This record gives sequence, C-alpha cells and structure tokens, in this order.
Amino acid sequence: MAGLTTDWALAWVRGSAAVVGEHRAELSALDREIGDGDHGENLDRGFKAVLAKLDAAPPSTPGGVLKLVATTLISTVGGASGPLLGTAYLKAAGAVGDATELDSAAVVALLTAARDGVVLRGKAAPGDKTMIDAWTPAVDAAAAAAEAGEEPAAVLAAAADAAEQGAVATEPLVAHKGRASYLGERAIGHRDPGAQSSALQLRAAAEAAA
Amino acid sequence: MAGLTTDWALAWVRGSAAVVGEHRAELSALDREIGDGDHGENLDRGFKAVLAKLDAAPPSTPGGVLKLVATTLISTVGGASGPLLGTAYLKAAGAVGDATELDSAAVVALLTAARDGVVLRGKAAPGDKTMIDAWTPAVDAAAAAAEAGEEPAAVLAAAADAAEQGAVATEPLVAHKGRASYLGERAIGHRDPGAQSSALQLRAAAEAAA
Amino acid sequence: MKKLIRDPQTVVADALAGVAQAHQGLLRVQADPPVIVRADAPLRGKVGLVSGGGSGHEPLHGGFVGYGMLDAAVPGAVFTSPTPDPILEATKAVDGGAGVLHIVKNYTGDVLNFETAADLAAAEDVQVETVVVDDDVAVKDSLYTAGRRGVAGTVLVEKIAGAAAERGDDLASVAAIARRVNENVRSMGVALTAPIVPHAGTPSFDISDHEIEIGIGIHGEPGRERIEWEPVDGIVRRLLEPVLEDLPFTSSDDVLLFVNGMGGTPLIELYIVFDAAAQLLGDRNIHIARSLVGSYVTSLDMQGCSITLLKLDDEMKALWDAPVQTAALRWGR
Amino acid sequence: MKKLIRDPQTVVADALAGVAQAHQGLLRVQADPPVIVRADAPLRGKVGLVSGGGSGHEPLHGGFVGYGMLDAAVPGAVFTSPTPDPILEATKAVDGGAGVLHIVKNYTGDVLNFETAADLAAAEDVQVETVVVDDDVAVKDSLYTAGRRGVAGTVLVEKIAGAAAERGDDLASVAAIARRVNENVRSMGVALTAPIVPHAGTPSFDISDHEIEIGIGIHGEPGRERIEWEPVDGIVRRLLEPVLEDLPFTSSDDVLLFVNGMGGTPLIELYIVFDAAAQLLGDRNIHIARSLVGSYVTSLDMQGCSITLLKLDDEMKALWDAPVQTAALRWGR
Ligand SMILES: Nc1ncnc2c1ncn2[C@@H]1O[C@H](COP(=O)(O)OP(=O)(O)O)[C@@H](O)[C@H]1O
Ligand SMILES: Nc1ncnc2c1ncn2[C@@H]1O[C@H](COP(=O)(O)OP(=O)(O)O)[C@@H](O)[C@H]1O
Ligand SMILES: [Mg+2]
Ligand SMILES: [Mg+2]
Ligand SMILES: [Mg+2]
Ligand SMILES: [Mg+2]
Repeated sequence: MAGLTTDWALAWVRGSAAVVGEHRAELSALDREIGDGDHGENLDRGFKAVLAKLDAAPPSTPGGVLKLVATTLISTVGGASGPLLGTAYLKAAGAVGDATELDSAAVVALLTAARDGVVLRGKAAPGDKTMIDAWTPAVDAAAAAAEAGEEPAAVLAAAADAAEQGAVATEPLVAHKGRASYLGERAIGHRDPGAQSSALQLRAAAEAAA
Repeated sequence: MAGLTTDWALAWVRGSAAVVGEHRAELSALDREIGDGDHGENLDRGFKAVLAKLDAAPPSTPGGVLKLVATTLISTVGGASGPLLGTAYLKAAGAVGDATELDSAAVVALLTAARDGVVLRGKAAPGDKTMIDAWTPAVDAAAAAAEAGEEPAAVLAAAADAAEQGAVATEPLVAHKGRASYLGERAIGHRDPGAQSSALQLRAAAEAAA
Repeated sequence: MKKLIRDPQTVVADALAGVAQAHQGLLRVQADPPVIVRADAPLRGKVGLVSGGGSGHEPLHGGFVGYGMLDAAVPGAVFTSPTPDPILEATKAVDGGAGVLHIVKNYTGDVLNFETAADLAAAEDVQVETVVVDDDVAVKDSLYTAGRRGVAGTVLVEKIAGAAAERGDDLASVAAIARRVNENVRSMGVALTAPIVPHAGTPSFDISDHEIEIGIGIHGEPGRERIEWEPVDGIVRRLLEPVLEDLPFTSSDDVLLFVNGMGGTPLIELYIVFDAAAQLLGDRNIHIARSLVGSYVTSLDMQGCSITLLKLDDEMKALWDAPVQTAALRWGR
Repeated sequence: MKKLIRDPQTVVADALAGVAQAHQGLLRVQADPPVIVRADAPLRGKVGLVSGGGSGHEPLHGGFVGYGMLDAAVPGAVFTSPTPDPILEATKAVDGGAGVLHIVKNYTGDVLNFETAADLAAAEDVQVETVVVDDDVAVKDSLYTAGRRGVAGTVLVEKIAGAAAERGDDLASVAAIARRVNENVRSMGVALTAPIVPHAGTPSFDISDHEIEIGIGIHGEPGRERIEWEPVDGIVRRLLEPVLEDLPFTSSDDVLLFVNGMGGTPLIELYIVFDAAAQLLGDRNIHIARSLVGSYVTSLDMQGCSITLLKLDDEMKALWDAPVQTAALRWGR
C-alpha cells in the first residue's frame, strides 16, 4: 500500500481552497444567522493567500505543506477561525514531522493533533456547537477505520463522512463557545459555520486521496 | 347692507384653524414634494396657538382679531410661512384699523394689505410659485367684485374662488422663491403648499361671511 | 417609523433636556422658548455670536456653543426655522455691550425670522449685525431662486468668527471675517437615503436601492439630480468639481477640507470620501492645510455626506487653530 | 447596496488612507499590514497602549490614538479581528522600554490573535500585559458562553488607562487601572436596524419596520430578544436596568453615563436617550458626574445605541478629565 505523499497534501490544500471559494457565500450566510457573517470571507481570504504562497514556493513534504497552511491562515484569516484552524494545521504538521509518506496511522495522528490543537486554543468540548463537533467525530471515525485496517484514502473518507454528519448534528444545539453562544436558545436550528467549513476541508482531504 | 363684524373675523379664524388642521397632512405632503415637508405642521401649530389665545381673551374688533392672528403666527409658526403670513395679517389689521364693521371696500383693502405685506417681506412676484399666486388673483377678483357692487360675502367668495384657481395654477410653474426654487424644473407638476393653504384660509373667510 | 424618541411632538424639547444634562457647566439650556446659551454669557465687552435654525441638524448649532465659538444657539422645530422671540431672547442673553452677530443660514424662513428678531433687538438698543451663510453650490445663486442655501460651511463660519470674537475683535470685524469665510467656502452634498421627519413618519422622498440624489440640502429637500449609485470616486467628483469651479479653487491654494456626514452615514465611509476628495485635490495641486471629518451638519437620519472646501488665508488658519471648547468641537482647552 | 465606498474589498484600506490624510501630524498610518500609530511613538519610558479589533466600529480604535490615550490601533477586516502580525508590529512600534498594554475586547478571535501576538512579542523581549474588556451585560458571563462581549466600555478603559500611562504609571499600574475600569463598567445595546456589511451587501439580520432587537452586539449579531418598538423610555429601561443590576450601581454612586450611537443613529436621538437615562438614574439617586454622548463604538450603519455606565472613583475622574488629543476625543490640549 502506498502512503499519502506531498502531492496529496498539495492536492488537499488546493481542494480546500477551491471548495471554500465555492462555498464562501454559504459559509458567511451560516455565520450571519448565529455569528457575524464573515466566516466564508475569512477562510476564503486565508486559502487564497495559501494558494499564492504554494505557487511561490511549494514545500517538499506533507508536513511542510501543512505548516505553510498553518502560518498563512494565522497571518491572514483573523477572527476566531484563523488562530483555531491555524493551530490545527500547525499541530498536524508537528504530528507528521518530516515524513514523506503517510500511512493510515499517520493520518489518524495528523487528524488527532489537528483536533487537539483546536481544543488547546479554543477550549471547546464536543457539543459546544463549534468546529470541534466536526473534527472530533472525524478523528474517531478515522481511528476506527485505521484500526480496521483501512487504507489512508478510506480513513479520510470515513473522517469526512463523520465530519459532515457532525456538522449537521450541530443544528439542534445551543452554543457554548464563539459568537453563537451569545444567542442562547436562538442558535437552535442553525448549523455552525466552522463545523461546516471543517467538514468541507476534510472532504477535500479525502478526495485528494481518492 | 350689513358689514362684516368681529364675529365674522372670529369665525374666519376659527374656520382657518379647523381647515388647516384637517388638511395638515395634505399640506405637509405637498411641501414634501417640493420643499421640506413641514408646511401643514407649521400652520397647524400656529393656528392652534391662535385658538388658545382667542379663547383666553377674544379681541373686540376685526382688526384686533387680525392682529392677534398676526403676532401669534409670527411667534409660533417659524419657517418662511410664519413671518410671511404673520405680516399679511399684521398689514391687514393695519388696513382695517379700529373699524367694527367692514364693507366691501374695507374687505378689498384688507386683502390688498395682506398681499402687499407678503410681497414686502418675501419679494415674490406673481408666477414665482408662492402663496402670492393665491393672494394676488384673490385681491384682483375681490376688487372686481366690489367694483361691481357686490356685498362683502360675495367679494370674499370671489376672492376664495380666485385663490383656489391660483393655487392650482402654480402646478406647471418653476419656482423662483422659497425652497421649491432649489429644484429647478423638478418643481413642475407640483402645487405650491403656501398657495394651497392661503386658498384654504380665504375660503374660510368666505364661508364665515356666507 | 422606529426612532429613539418619546413622541414626535416632543423631539426637540426632549433632546434639549438631554443636552442640558450632558453638558452642565458648559451650557445653560432654557426650555421655553428653547435657547442654548454659553454658561458664562454674557461676556462683558465680547461680541456675542448667535446662530440657530431648524432642529434635526445636530450638533449644529447647540453643539457649537462655548468658548471660542457661539454664545447662543436657537433651535427651531424640526427643519423649521425658529420664530423671532427666542432669537431675541438669545440675543439679549449674550449681549455684553459689544453687540451681537447673527449667523443665519440662507433660507427664506431663517432670514425672515432673524430679521424680525434683529429689528426687535435694535428697538431694545442691542446692536445686531447679520451674516447670511450661503455655501451650497448645488443651488444657483440668481435672481430666480431664493439664493444658495447655507449648509456645512456654517460650522466653519461659526468657528472662525467665534475665535475672532474671543480674541476681542469688535462687531464690525467679527462680521467682516465671518463674511470673508462665507465668501471663500463652498459645499455640495449627496443623499443615499431620505430622512424620516418624526412628525411625518415616512421618508421625505422616495429613492430606490440603487439610486442616489446629488445636490441635496439638509432638510430632505430633493436634490438637483438623481443618478444610479456609483463608486465613491465618481460621487466625490460630482460634488467636488462644482465646488472647485464655483470659487474657483486653483492650484497651490491652501484649503480646509471638510467631509460632513448627514447623520446616518458612519465615519468609516466619511474617511473613504475624504481619501477620494484628497486624491482629486492632489491632482489639482490644491493643498489640504486643515481638515475636519465627521457628522456636524446633519439631516436627521439621512445617509449621505457633503464636501466643503474653504480657501484659507493665514488669519483664518490662526483662528481655526485657536482654542475652542464646545460639545462638538474642542481643542486647545 | 448603496455606500460611500470604492469596493467592498478595499473598504478598510481606503478608510485608512483617509485617516492618514485627515490626521497628519497626529498619526502615522501604515498600510500593509494596517497599523495606526501615534506620530511621536515610541515614547521613551512610557507604557505603550495598543488596542485593535475588526473594522466597522469607527472611530474605535484608530480615532483614539494620540496623546493621553492609545499609542497604536490595529484594524482588522470589517468585523474580523486582526491577525497577530500587525498586532506584533504595533506592539514593537510603541514600546518605549516600559512595556506595552494590550486592550482587547472579549471575542474569541480578538483574544486568540492578541494572545499569539503577545507570545511573539515576549519572544522578542517586549513586555506585554493584556486586559480583556467585557462590559456587555446582554451576554451572561458563564462557563457556557464565550463570556461577556467587549463593547462601548472599551473607550472608557482606553481613555483612563491612557491617561495613567501618560502621567508615567508603570505597566502593572496601567494594567491595574484598566482592569479596575473594566470591573466597574457595564453596557447594553439596542438595534433598530441591522448593519450592512460591505462584502455581504445585505443586512446582517432581517427586522421589520416596527421591531427592535435588544441586547445586540457590535457585529450585526442578533441580540437576545426581539420586541415591538416602544417609546424611548421603555427601551432605555430595558437597557439600563440590567446594567444597573449587574454591578450593581446603587444610590449615591457617582457615574459616567455614556450614550453611544451605533453609526446610523443621529445625535438628536442620542440626546433623547441621554435624557431618558438621566431620568431613570435620577430616580435611583445615582449621580451623573461625567458624560459622553456620540457615536464612538459603531456597527457600520446600524441604527441603535448602547448605554454604558462606569462607577467612578476620584482617581478615575481625574484620569478621565486629564488632557487627551486624538481624532475622536479631545480636550485640555
Ligand atoms: N472556542 C472555540 N473553539 C472552537 N471553535 C470555535 C471557538 N470559537 C469559535 N469557533 C469556531 O469559529 C467559527 C467562527 O469563525 P469566524 O466566523 O471566522 O470567526 P469570528 O467568530 O471571529 O467571526 C465558529 O463557527 C466556530 O466553529
Ligand atoms: N419669498 C416668498 N414669498 C412668498 N411666499 C413664499 C416665499 N418663500 C416661501 N414662500 C411660501 O412659503 C411656503 C412654505 O412655507 P413653510 O413650508 O411653512 O416654510 P419653509 O419653506 O421655511 O419650510 C411656500 O409654499 C411658499 O408658498
Ligand atoms: Mg464570524
Ligand atoms: Mg416647509
Ligand atoms: Mg421648514
Ligand atoms: Mg468576525
């Protein structure tokens, strides 16, 4: 079995940039319902900057790609999602180190580190109606798939499926973190934009591996 | 033939107050089209104050009534119409002096002095799309009726008819005085609010005499 | 209509009560008739400055009462010039024996009511001079109009004349500098929306989501021309070019650039307008020596702005820089 | 969408260019990354004050940079906290060797980005203290929320801490007074309309002609509760009572009453709100010792206001009265 390479990482990031661009207005609209309406704009600004940097000097390892995404998101996104997602990619980069090929275990480690990075910065628990509610089921599903001996592509596909379900599952929740927490009961019935955008990125990861 | 008495003057003023109150919104709406939308509000405030003063200490001559109207309008209306109409009533009061009964000639003198008062303060000429375009035809029609030997009531009815036609005739005009003059050609097609309110007051004068 | 008001009939009185509470020590506010007077007026030997006009233009004029600017302001009903009585009262309240300057925006109602008040003051031996401000180039000044309107330039007249009075100039000199400012100041405005007058409850004119009104006044009067919305540079050119041509302002002039908000437009947009205007002035080598940005002469909740240019000489610069201590304009003290 | 802008993408940059032009001599404005710095920074031995946050709240924070208040402001994209890089840059630009205080409004994004910048600054041997402002009582401060938001009270923290820094207090003392102000200040806001974010082009929430939103923030977030419009006294009671109860403010307290406009509400309405608030405070024998009325912490073109109360002690009063010279707040100099 062939592990995931730098090409996969590059394809993932380009895929994320494309899908965030496509769903920019939709993500901002979700954020308008229970936040301040900028989430799509924020991520799109960040991933456009990532693309520009990738084109300028493409890194040579998956970890290098993830680190470039991390630093670029941190320095261009702002808001809550910038430091949170930035930290996710930074910790993910740390988890894969200098590896040039990632097997299923490495993919799980990557996802786990990313999720832990978000928790480290944002202190959200599952059920708080944040991006954690996409990342945590994704990590669990990925771990189960890897445990079951699945290849990296299938591990990522399981993660993406779980993240999407996790994003949908934020709808009935009251929020306990982020701007949506200001709304109390009024947040019920709306999907968390950060969970949605996280699911989009994980789907891009799976498709890049497929 | 019996001349017009203080009772007529009181009835006129009460009639004006009533009709201005009824048409308050309409006058302001006319003013909104080509001015600043306050003409009905302004006159209504003024005539309400007039009523309060009349009730407190009713004057004993037509001239006294007109003078009370003049000073009250000047001190409560503001805007362009306050000093202009105030001066009209002030000059009218001067023209009738201490007379207790007004014959047709006195009525013509009253209306002429009122019109001249507006011209003195406002320097408008006929056709400038102002209240002058109601007062001037009213004065002319009153003079013709008096000349023809009509009684005061008929003189006032002729004045009121002419004032109403004069107000309607302001519609196609470009304005040369007042706020409507700022609009240039855009004033065309709208009736001058001051001409309209003047016609209402003259109709009240005629009805008080009828 | 949604507004932060108690009742359309009491808007002016209620706002004055707030002014009185918020600026104790600076102002004395009288309720009936409504007059705002500098706390330490009358000042013996100082020329008194009185301005006024319809309400709805806040902070004009009450926000400019204080050290180095106005001695009194007379607020009329919303968009309606005050009557002579309160103007007379204000005039007498600020007369310190050196006479009083009336600063009047050029509207028929304002001119007539201040005229009557000045006559009444003269009858009581108060010397009054009147300066009529007419800076709005959107209106042609001709025999066939009521003349140009007084708009945002009024603030500059009040500040500079106020500084002249504060340094001890006599009535004729204060009037002369006020007239000199008026002769050198030009303005023009744009509306994106119409104001909602409280007693009317509906917008003063109808305008669609993609149209703007060029050459508007400050009373919800429709403007000269309605056009499709366009980006700020085009709008600013439409305002600034007539202003520049009218004086005219020419290369190497020193100017004060004043971008004024109409009440419903936030500061962030006014700064963008300032940038666009500065670029146009730069192209013509006109030098922005002083500047003012903010909502100082408003039209209730109307969205839009006006651009005012004042050609400065050295004396005007010094008087502009002189200390001022009012609710809305304050520096040096 | 009609706005006085060039392009939704360049709103912040264009406004900054206007700020730079309008306040030469007072400010240095850097375009990329966007930072507004006091012209004479860094001041040797003086604690530097840096604040920042999303744009769209003007004059906050750039309008408060200058003598006696902030040393630098870091504007993010509209309603989006700035990233760490410009915060770091501003921090280094104002460090005069006495350390830098970060004044941060309590939003997850602001807190995280300032936190990262502070870490980076520490790595470059700049001493940084952080004060998080969270004055908005509309949001319950509990384990189950992101905590109370920082809103208009931020201006009071910046003014008073700025005066402390200007008189020479050290970093720990400036941070302590900033925290003391934050502990004694409470705010709550109402929206009559929703702001239109330039890149969105449509209102951030839908609200009918007869409804208002109580307990809103300054980013177009919906509030806690939507009710039918009512006259000002009822609205003010809904804002002021939670404010009063939260601290609590009690009889014979000396307070600063700050009525803040949200960007689209004219001054005349803010004074009416002030009057209504003053009446309620009078009923409770709470004494308005200082006041501020105006649009200082805005939410683009949103109509509405917030009411802020600060319980004053003698030191806060002296620091509030101390000279300040910024674009938006100026006295004594
Ligand atoms: N403490 C937190 N932990 C995890 N995720 C969070 C936290 N706070 C906010 N988020 C996520 O950030 C998203 C909002 O991001 P964005 O709109 O870009 O930033 P902002 O809220 O500053 O405008 C939310 O939908 C949520 O998923
Ligand atoms: N110079 C003038 N001479 C005669 N009438 C005038 C003149 N200027 C204005 N008017 C009249 O005043 C009316 C407007 O009055 P009003 O709306 O009460 O005052 P304002 O224009 O100050 O708001 C106009 O419709 C016009 O008839
Ligand atoms: Mg957001
Ligand atoms: Mg009118
Ligand atoms: Mg009027
Ligand atoms: Mg945001």
